[in-house]
Amino acid sequence: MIDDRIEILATDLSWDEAVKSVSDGRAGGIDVFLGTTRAEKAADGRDLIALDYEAYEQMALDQMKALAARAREKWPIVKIAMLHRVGRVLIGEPSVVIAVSTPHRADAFEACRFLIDELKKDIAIWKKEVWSDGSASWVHPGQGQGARGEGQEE
Amino acid sequence: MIDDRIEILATDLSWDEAVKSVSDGRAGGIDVFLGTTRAEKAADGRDLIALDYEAYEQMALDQMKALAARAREKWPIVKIAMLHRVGRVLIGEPSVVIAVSTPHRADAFEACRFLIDELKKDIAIWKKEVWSDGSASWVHPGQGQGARGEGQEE
Amino acid sequence: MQVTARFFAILKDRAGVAELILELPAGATVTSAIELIVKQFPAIQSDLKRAAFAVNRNYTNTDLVLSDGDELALIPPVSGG
Amino acid sequence: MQVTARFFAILKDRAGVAELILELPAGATVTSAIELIVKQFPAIQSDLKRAAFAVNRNYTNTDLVLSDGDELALIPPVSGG
Repeated sequence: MIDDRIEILATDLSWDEAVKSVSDGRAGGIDVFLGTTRAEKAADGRDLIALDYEAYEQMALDQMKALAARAREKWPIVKIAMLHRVGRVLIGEPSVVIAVSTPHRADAFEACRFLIDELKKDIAIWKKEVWSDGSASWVHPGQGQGARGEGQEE
Repeated sequence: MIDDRIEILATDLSWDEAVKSVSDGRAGGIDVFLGTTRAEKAADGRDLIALDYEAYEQMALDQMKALAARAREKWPIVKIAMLHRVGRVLIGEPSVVIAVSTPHRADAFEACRFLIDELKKDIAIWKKEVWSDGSASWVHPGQGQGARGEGQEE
Repeated sequence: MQVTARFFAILKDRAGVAELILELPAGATVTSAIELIVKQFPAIQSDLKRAAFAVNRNYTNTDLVLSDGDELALIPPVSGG
Repeated sequence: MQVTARFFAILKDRAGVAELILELPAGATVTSAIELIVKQFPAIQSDLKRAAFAVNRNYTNTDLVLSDGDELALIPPVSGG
């Protein structure tokens, strides 16, 4: 039975819970990635104060489950946890937590990296930048908007 | 000021504390690696029940700090936490926790991988396998002993 | 037949609508549904150019013939993570 | 002069000693200290072949001339992580 933990949450993400949920005696290594809101200052002096996340939840959860299944085809994974926030994520707080346990560490690193890279490509989730002057703008990669947060710049 | 958290501990490692200690508004990504004791069964049916870790603590701490400094030369790191256990580490429990925060995620993954790979090479720490029949044997890579735990097989 | 249209992120903001129920003739495709939506919400036209579409929570091309009860989602470029 | 020798892991178990203070002549090297140790603890001889040595918590080669108060550590192949 695959008991991966895949959730979209409106409350603070618990990386502690994520690690516990993938801990397993069959695993020798666990890799955990947290994507966090990075402080930014716009050219005109405004400060980023938060990212607001919105999800098409039913679709995003289906996509995250399919993504976990793809990772399982590529690496000998013991357990996966993928948690994503919706709502406001303040500077320094995590918007996404991915944890992967595997028998050997190389696979944990590779699978975790794959999961966050792919999650950013086509999962139905969007972020909006919220600035200190009250302005806000959606982040849509490639639209020439100022890219902020972990995801846009890589 | 560099306030990396580098410790050798005889008590359970708190990955929660490790993540908190590297969380920072300048970071967009945090990668965390946990090395955990993996269950093993010997050819003669004995079960591994734990790994006992011993450290030359003063030297190992100096080495871990030097290793963190090497990583900082290679990647734009915000903060590092490196925690290593001594004493008995049961199946599924972590013997080492490394957390790295960076502005962009690729650097966090690479730096964290570098730190665990290098830590295993020359830090003055040793593990002993403890088996269900009461036998125990030191793990010394390359000596032809059955390699167990996360570290030996990769 | 009836098809539920859902708007997300910038398309939701531009349209001022999160969800609506379209009345479509049998045989209508994603393209014909979108044309109807654009007539009602011209403000989304430029952003729609970069949007993808999902029917019943799977990405789809615009030739797909819709069925009664389908859920059609307008998906701007994603930015999760 | 006096040099503290420290034993770890398998070398500690084989010698049955964690630490001892050697009395050495001035000019003694790591090699001469090790020879003295092997005479007292022949059980460690085979495992010593794969050991490294540290003086004052830095890896060193065996030519190093020791000083009074130095700490010499016998380091079997490490297996942390």
